[in-house]
Order: sequence, then structure tokens, then C-alpha cells
Amino acid sequence: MSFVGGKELRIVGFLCNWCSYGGADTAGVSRFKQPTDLRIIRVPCSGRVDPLFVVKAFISGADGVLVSGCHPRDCHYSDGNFYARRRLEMLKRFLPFVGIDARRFHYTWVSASEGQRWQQTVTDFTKVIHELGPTPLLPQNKTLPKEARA
Amino acid sequence: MKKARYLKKQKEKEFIAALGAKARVYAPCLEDEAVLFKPAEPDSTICLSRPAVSSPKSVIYPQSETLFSFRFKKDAEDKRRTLVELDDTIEVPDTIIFGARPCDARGIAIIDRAFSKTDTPDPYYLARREKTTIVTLTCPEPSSGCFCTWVGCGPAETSNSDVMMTEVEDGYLMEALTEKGEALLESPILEDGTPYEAQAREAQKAAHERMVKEAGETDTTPVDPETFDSQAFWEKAAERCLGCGACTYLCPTCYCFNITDETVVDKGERIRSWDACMFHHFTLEASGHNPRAAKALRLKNRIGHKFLYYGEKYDGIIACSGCGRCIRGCPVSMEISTIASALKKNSGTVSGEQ
Amino acid sequence: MNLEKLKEIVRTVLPSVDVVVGYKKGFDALHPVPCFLTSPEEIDALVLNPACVHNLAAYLPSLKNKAAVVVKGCDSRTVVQLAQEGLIKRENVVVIGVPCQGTVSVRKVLSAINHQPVIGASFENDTLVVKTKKGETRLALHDVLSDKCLTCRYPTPVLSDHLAGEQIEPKTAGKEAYQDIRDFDARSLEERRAYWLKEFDRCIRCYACRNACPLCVCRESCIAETRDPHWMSQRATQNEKMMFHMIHAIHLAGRCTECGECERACPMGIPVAKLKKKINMEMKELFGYEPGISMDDKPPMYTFKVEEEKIEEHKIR
Amino acid sequence: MSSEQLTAAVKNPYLPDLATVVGVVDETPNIKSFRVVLNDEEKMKRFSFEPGQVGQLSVFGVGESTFVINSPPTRMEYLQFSVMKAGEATAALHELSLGDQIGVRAPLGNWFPYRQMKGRDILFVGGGIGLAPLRTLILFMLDTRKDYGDITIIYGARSHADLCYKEDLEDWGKRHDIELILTVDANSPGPPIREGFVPTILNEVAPKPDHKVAITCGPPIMIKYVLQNLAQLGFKDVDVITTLEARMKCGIGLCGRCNIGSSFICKDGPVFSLAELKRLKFEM
Repeated sequence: MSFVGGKELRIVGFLCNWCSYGGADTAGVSRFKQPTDLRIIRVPCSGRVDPLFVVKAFISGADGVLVSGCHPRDCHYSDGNFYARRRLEMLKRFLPFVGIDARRFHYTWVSASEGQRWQQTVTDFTKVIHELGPTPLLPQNKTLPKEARA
Repeated sequence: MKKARYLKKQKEKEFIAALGAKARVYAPCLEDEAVLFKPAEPDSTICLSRPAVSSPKSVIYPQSETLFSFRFKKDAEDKRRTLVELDDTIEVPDTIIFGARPCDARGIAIIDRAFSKTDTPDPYYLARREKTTIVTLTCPEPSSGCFCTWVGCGPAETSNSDVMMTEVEDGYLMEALTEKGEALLESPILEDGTPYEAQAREAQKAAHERMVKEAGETDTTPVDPETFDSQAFWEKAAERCLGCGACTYLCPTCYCFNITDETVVDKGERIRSWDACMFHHFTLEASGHNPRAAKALRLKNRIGHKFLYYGEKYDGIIACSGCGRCIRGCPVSMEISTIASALKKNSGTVSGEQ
Repeated sequence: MNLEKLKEIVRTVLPSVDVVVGYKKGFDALHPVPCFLTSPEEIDALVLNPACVHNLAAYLPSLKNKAAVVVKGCDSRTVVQLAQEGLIKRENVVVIGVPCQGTVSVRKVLSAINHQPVIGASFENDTLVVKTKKGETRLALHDVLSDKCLTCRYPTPVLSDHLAGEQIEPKTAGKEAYQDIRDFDARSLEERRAYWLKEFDRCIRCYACRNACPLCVCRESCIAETRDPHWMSQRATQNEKMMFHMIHAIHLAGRCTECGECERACPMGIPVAKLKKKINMEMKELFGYEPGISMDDKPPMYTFKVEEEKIEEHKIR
Repeated sequence: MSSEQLTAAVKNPYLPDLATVVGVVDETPNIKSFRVVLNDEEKMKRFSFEPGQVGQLSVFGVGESTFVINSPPTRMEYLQFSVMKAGEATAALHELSLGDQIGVRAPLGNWFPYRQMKGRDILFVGGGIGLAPLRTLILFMLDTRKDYGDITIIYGARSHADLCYKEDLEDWGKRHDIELILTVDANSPGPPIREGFVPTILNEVAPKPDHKVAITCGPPIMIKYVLQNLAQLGFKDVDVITTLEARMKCGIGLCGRCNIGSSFICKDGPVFSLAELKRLKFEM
């Protein structure tokens, strides 16, 4: 059941193994209430997130994509998230050019201890996505099997 | 029995709309500046004054199609086992290609042969082909790069079409060439065409003569084997080639394809899609070995297929209709006509061009 | 564009290189084609005029030995970018620069002459004279220049070992290079989405845009074809086409030298360069960066700053 | 609009028969053999093929790949295919276990001209997985042994571990009606057999070309030298037979990948005599 209520939407989250995945875990262990629309994919580092992953998610019908890594200066690999920041900023500015609402894509930093901050991020982002509603499907997405659609 | 009818230009839209009531109609439509074969809609701008960018082959042989779908299912008796179900049903609507050019029609005839004159005919292509009627326009003017007469086609060539339409005063003379074509001309929108026949003959003759002046008579000189096997010839000819697929995908006669599987969760499809022999990937083997790794070898295969290999199988026919699309559409203006003509001469020159 | 001066340079350069990449006559007067000179007898076949559109630097990475290449201003940026990224060795390339007043867009010319077959064409100062069966049409060069040339900031090559002609000052005073992008950005999201869906619909997946791009370097590993990993299917759907074109643009972030070859190469006339231009505009705003200007630069995606001046943390809203 | 059941109209050559894996044999560290039976019992009963013909195996969702049917037509309990792990489809095949469902499109292509070989001496020269197509014919000839003269097999692999069909090799080694010569590249631990590349061993053995047909298959580079050496030994081009492979998709001579000039390896091949290859100007 979605936290916001109504139909659950599809949000894909790319979380770095060292900080944000831990942060999400902290939130879970602390039993913070969170919406359930997010599907988490664990990656070694936010620097691993190729803009390709995000584009593929949107093309496949994701309603929102969230990338979260270690805070700047705290990267487990020292500078992966600095590269990520440049790429993801470029991507965020590019998406609306082809008609994908930039609000559907968010990138942020959450540390392993910030369960509360994680809860807030997921809650706020899910709320925004629900306000925006399901992403407009690309014409051929409609012909894909139901399971593959958002 | 030959049936000649007359279509007034101002009734063209009405006629196409009437055809559309019975079948899918594809016609050359203007999209921005590009002329493309698209389903004719009431608001389409039909453009017959210049050849379409790409050929109408996609109507019968789509860029991608589903060969069959599969579904995975748990075995009711043994839950550990997964069974597979296959389904190869396809929809085949009646279709009309309106405003093809003789080179387009010849292109389809070339694919017809490959897909039917074999002990394993292609049921997907043939099912669509059988339901397709081709209405061809006599080509009024040669375009840059056209060379149809040189390969044995021509701007008024009728042999591969169901209806031939020729521009005459204030309209078109529509002549049925087959039973399919006759059925299509059963329309109250059309008038008697007899008064226009002489005019049409004149226009066809003139079009043919113009084209011959431009591109020459049919050249039946065989490919010179020594030149064909010269590596230096192909290296020179392929020098500027970028290795993209524009030539093959725009070509009315190219039919090479790829087969790939796509799955989502418990079901998927086996897809057939156009492929291009100019791609490095085309012949790349899983081991990493590639028998046509160099673009010169790929060009040799492409030209060889059209001017040599196809003819070895099918009565010496050249698998090129001289439409010039690959020349006009190529980012570096590769010229199949000059390469082919250089191949026919054992002139000692290795240059692909004069 | 000074053909005689160019021939003179090629004559002196040819003995020291394997091949000289230049232009020669093509199937009609509007379509000169790239040529590869290896002997002095071929020099007289060289052509140089505003119809010489190709970015010949695209051939450099595939040439094994020392080569000389004829480049216009925009093309010279590609040479810089290629060398900067280590895709070519600077010492293996002799750069023959040609100052350029702009190249013609064949699409614009054909549109201006109502798509009549071209019999001949010649350039007289600022005029293009096109001959068709219906007669001669005189077109002001400015009206048929490629869009990229109208806001060109580098008419003289930024890098050259030999220069065939005099330096040219850019004529971009009062013109904003990215105005078209800003105008497009001002449209509604739905409009932008609909625009690209319509454009991509006619993409035939021939990859002419990719193969003509001098900076597309994935080659055989391109996501469009490889199934390892399996990012895209071979379906001819807008999904796949949109995905491909977005990734093509993203891979060029901070690298695209705006030569416009992708768009010119497209046989279906899809304005794919627009996507790259948008990203370039953002690169300039974010990092003050223009690709292919200086050999010592590093593309912005290959580096970072601990404190980014222009990137602020986004709030969810 | 009308909907057509394609299979009703004409046979759909792209539609595989469903089949079940009934046996998996680990041949070498990267080669497995799969024994499959068509699910349609009637079809399996009626199934017939000739030695040397190939089939397309489908792992649904991944794709198809071409392999020779390496069990002989004289032993029809199952069809056996051997798969070397190389790309996407072969990797997926290697994941298969007993009872798994696959697709089979077979038989495709031509076959060894065994009828013309009756009464003659036969020389097999194989390398690595290249023994697969030879195995079909060897087993077939052993099952119809009286039709043929002397049979000699020269087979090699990189190491002992890379020798395929070890059970067969053991059996052939024991038999007195065939001669088996095994070789491995240098420094392979295992029972003492010859050391050296197949083409070299071929020259050492130096079989006489009289009344003999040579059939060879292996890696392209091996075939290349074997063909050269056979010519030096005096074998006529028409008496040297090989079987080729290439990237294939359709298996019916349409998709345009595996052609040598106007001939398709999948349809007009995979079996060619050296004389035919020379006519096609094929270069290894």
C-alpha cells in the first residue's frame, strides 16, 4: 500500500552501498513509516550510476527515479559522488528537453546514520510523484505486457 | 482485359479515402520536408512530385515484427518444471501501397523472389504480400542519383505493379495490370480513361527517354571477376564509408534481417528486425571472429549480393532497382552506380569512381 | 576558402604523410565527398567550397599512420577534442586549416528550389547559383547556410599546422548561440515530448548519426546493438529510438564540438544535433566549458570540484 | 482485418519444435553435450536427418544458436548437440538441466556425402569441438561398418581435459576395426599420447591418399593448415570434405549473414568439399 494512498506508483531508487543503502536500512530497523512505491537497486557507489540507468528506467515507464549516495567528501571511494553530482546534474537539466519532468528525477545524499533523513526523502519524493501522477507512457509501452508497465 | 480509368486530381483525396474504407492505405506523405510512406490520414499531405526518402518495403516487410510469442508456465503436475507455450498468430490486414515508383515495385519483386522461391518460404512476408495491392506512379522526372534504366528497370516499368498511374491532363490515367488492380479500380469516383490513353503512352515514352538520356540503356555487361576479387578495388571504394545502415535501410531491395528474443517477466517475443550487412556486428561471431571485419569486405558483400550473387540464384537479375536512395541518403554520398559500373570494366582502375 | 592555397599546402605536406584527407567532387555539385590522397597526381581533384560539409576529423581515429586532414573551424575543435581524450596522437596528424565563412545546408538548398533535381551548382562570392531543368536559381549564401554556421564562433580553425587562407573574424555580434535551445525549452513539457516522439518515429535505426559522429567511441560496444549488457531491443519502437538518441547525446556531454554531422548525416532529417546542443549549453552554464578549444582542458565529466560553484543541492518539490 | 494462423497455411520455418532436455554430459570444462527429445512423440518418431545436418537450439528469451546433431541417425533415442560456451545463447544453454524446455529447429543444411564414400577408406581429422560433426559420421559408419574400408581418426585438443567425447574415444581406442590417433598440445598432464598440433601429426602419420576420403573439422586455423597438408599429401580437392560454421540467425538461407558468395553455410552447407570451397573462392 502506498503511503500516500491510492494506486502504488513505480519509483526506482539507486542507492549507494555504503551510505544511503545503510540509511534506508537504519530507517527500516528504526521502524520509520515509509511509502512503499520505491524499488531499491543497490549500487556500489553513486558514481556507478550511469545516466543510462536513469534513462532506461524512465523509458521503461518508471514514474520517478531517485539516486542517493554518500554526502560530498564522505564517499567511500573518496570522489565517486563528485563525479556523480556532475553527471546527474547534467541529466536533470537534460530530461525536460525531451519532455520528461525534471521533478520526476531527484538525486541527493543520505548517510548510513540518517534514517530520519532517508524517511523524509522517500516520503517527500513519493508525495511529489503522486502529485505528478503516473508518467505518460510512450506509445509502445502500451503494447508491452501489463507486468512491464508502470 | 485491360481496364483504364481516369482519376481527376481534385478527386485524389476522395479516392484514397474510399480505398481507406476497405484497406490500410500507405501513401507518400509530407512530413516537414521529408516524403515518407505513411498510413494516409484525412489530414495527410500526399506528395507525388518527388520520390519518398525511404522505400515502401516496410509496409510488407516491417522494420521489426514479432515472429511468435512465448509464455513460461509452471507445470501443473511437476511444480519444479517450467513449460513453454508458443503462439505465432499474426494480423494481416488488406493493404494498398498508393504512389509507389516503378523502382519501389521492382524492389518488392526482388524480395518476393528471395522469400518465396525457396523450399522454406517465409510465411510472414508472404501473408502480407498476398494482401497487398501496389499502385505505381509513372516517374515523371529522374532525381539526382537515379539510374533505374541502367539496371533494367525504368520510370514507366509496369511489370511488378497491380495498377499503373500516369499523370495526364488534370489527373491520372489508372491502368489495371492484375486482377487485384482491377478490383481496386471498381470505383464510381473514377471516370472512363480511354480518352487519356494516348496521352499516357506519350508521357510514359517521354519519361523513359529522359531517364535513358540521364542514366543510359540497360547495361548487361557482366561483373569482371578479376576486379570483383581485387582487394585494392574494395579498399579504395570503401575508403570513405562510415559503416552505417542508411543505404540498406533506405534500399527497396535489401532484406537481410536479425532475429532476437525479448522477455518481460514470464513472457516474451522472438523478433525479426532489419539488419544491415554494412554493420560490423552483422557477422561478428560469439568467439570474437568476424569473417567480414573490414568495411571493404562488407561493401564487397553488399554490392556483390546485388550485382552478382542474387543473379546467380535468380536468372541473372540484378537486385538493385536504381532508385538512387542509397546515394542520396548516404552521409558521404557513396555511389553504388559508379562502383557497379567500375566493376563491369576490367579497366585496371581500382577507383570506385571516375 | 582558397583552393589554390590548399593545393599548394597539400603538395608540400603529402611527402611527409601517409594520406591527406580532403574533398573531391561527388555525384552532384552540391555533394562533394571526402577523399584520401596518396599521390601528387590526385591533388588536382581536390575541391574546396561551401558545400564541403563533412567533418573529416572523423576519419582520424581509424587511420593507422601519419595523416594530414583538411579542417574547417568547427572540425578543428574535433581534432583538439580527439587529441585531448587520447583518441588520436597529435604528432600523427598534420592539421591543414581552412578559414570558413559557413557551409551550405543541402536541405535548405533543396527546399529553396522546391526539391528540383540539381544539374549544376557554383559559388560566386556570397551567392550560390543552382542549375535545374527549370533554369538557374540564385540563392544568397546566408539564406542556405547550415544553422550551426549562423552562430559560428570559430570560423578560423583553433588549431592548424598550415592555414589555407586569411584569418576570419566571427560575425556573431548580437547573436546568441543557444537561442533556439532556449526557445525550445520555453515550450510546455507536453509539447517537447510530442515533438521528439514525432521526430523519433521516423528514425530507421541506421546509426548514420552515430557513425558520422567523430566523438562516438563505443564502436562495437554501442548499447544500440550489443546484448552484453542487454540495454535495448531491436524493436522499431519509439522507446528504443528515444533511448538511443538520449544516450548518444548524454555520452557527448562536454565532448560534442557541435560539428552537426549527426544531424546532417540523418537520412530522415531528424534534428538530433539539438539534443547535443542542449547539453552543451548546460555545460557552458554549469562549468563555463566549451569542448575542443584547448588541448590542455579536461572534459567536465572527467573531472570535478569539491565545491561546485553552479550546482546547488536540489530540494524535493 | 483477418487473423491468420500461420502454421495452418504454410509451414512456419521460424517456429521451433518444443523439446525436453533428457541428458547433459560435461565433455570438457567449457563444452557440454545436451540430449534432447521432441515433446511431440509422433514428430520424434518421424524425425529423420542425415549425418552432418545441423539444428538451431532456442533458449526462449535469450535466442538461438546453431549446432550440429552429433548423435547418428542410427541411434534415435535422443538428438545430441554439443555446446561450447562462448556467447549469450551458449551461456544460457550451459545453464540447462534435465527436464528443461528448449526449442529445436532441425534438421537444417546439407550433410556428408556418405553414399559416395561407400567402399572407400576414410580419414577423419578433428580438433577440439570440431569432433562433433565427425562424431555423427564416425558413429554412423561404425553402425554400418561393412560399407566402408579402413577408418583412421586423428583427433587433437589443447590438453587432455579438452578432449571431447572421452567415452567414445576410449571405445574407439579399443576397437580393432578403426585406428585412433590422439594428440594434445605440449605439456599436458595425462596418459601418454602424441604431442603436437593436429596438422603436424597429420604429416607425421602421412596417410596415403589412394582410395581415401578425408573429412576435417576444427578451429578455422587448424582447418586451414590441415587442408594445405592434405593437398601436399596428394589428396584431391574433391576428396577433402570439411564442415564450416558462421554466425547464423535464420538457418534457412535468408538473413544474409553466413553466405560465401551466393551460397549459404546454413542452407547450402555446412558441408563443403575443398573443390567447392575453391570454386566459391572461400578463404579460411
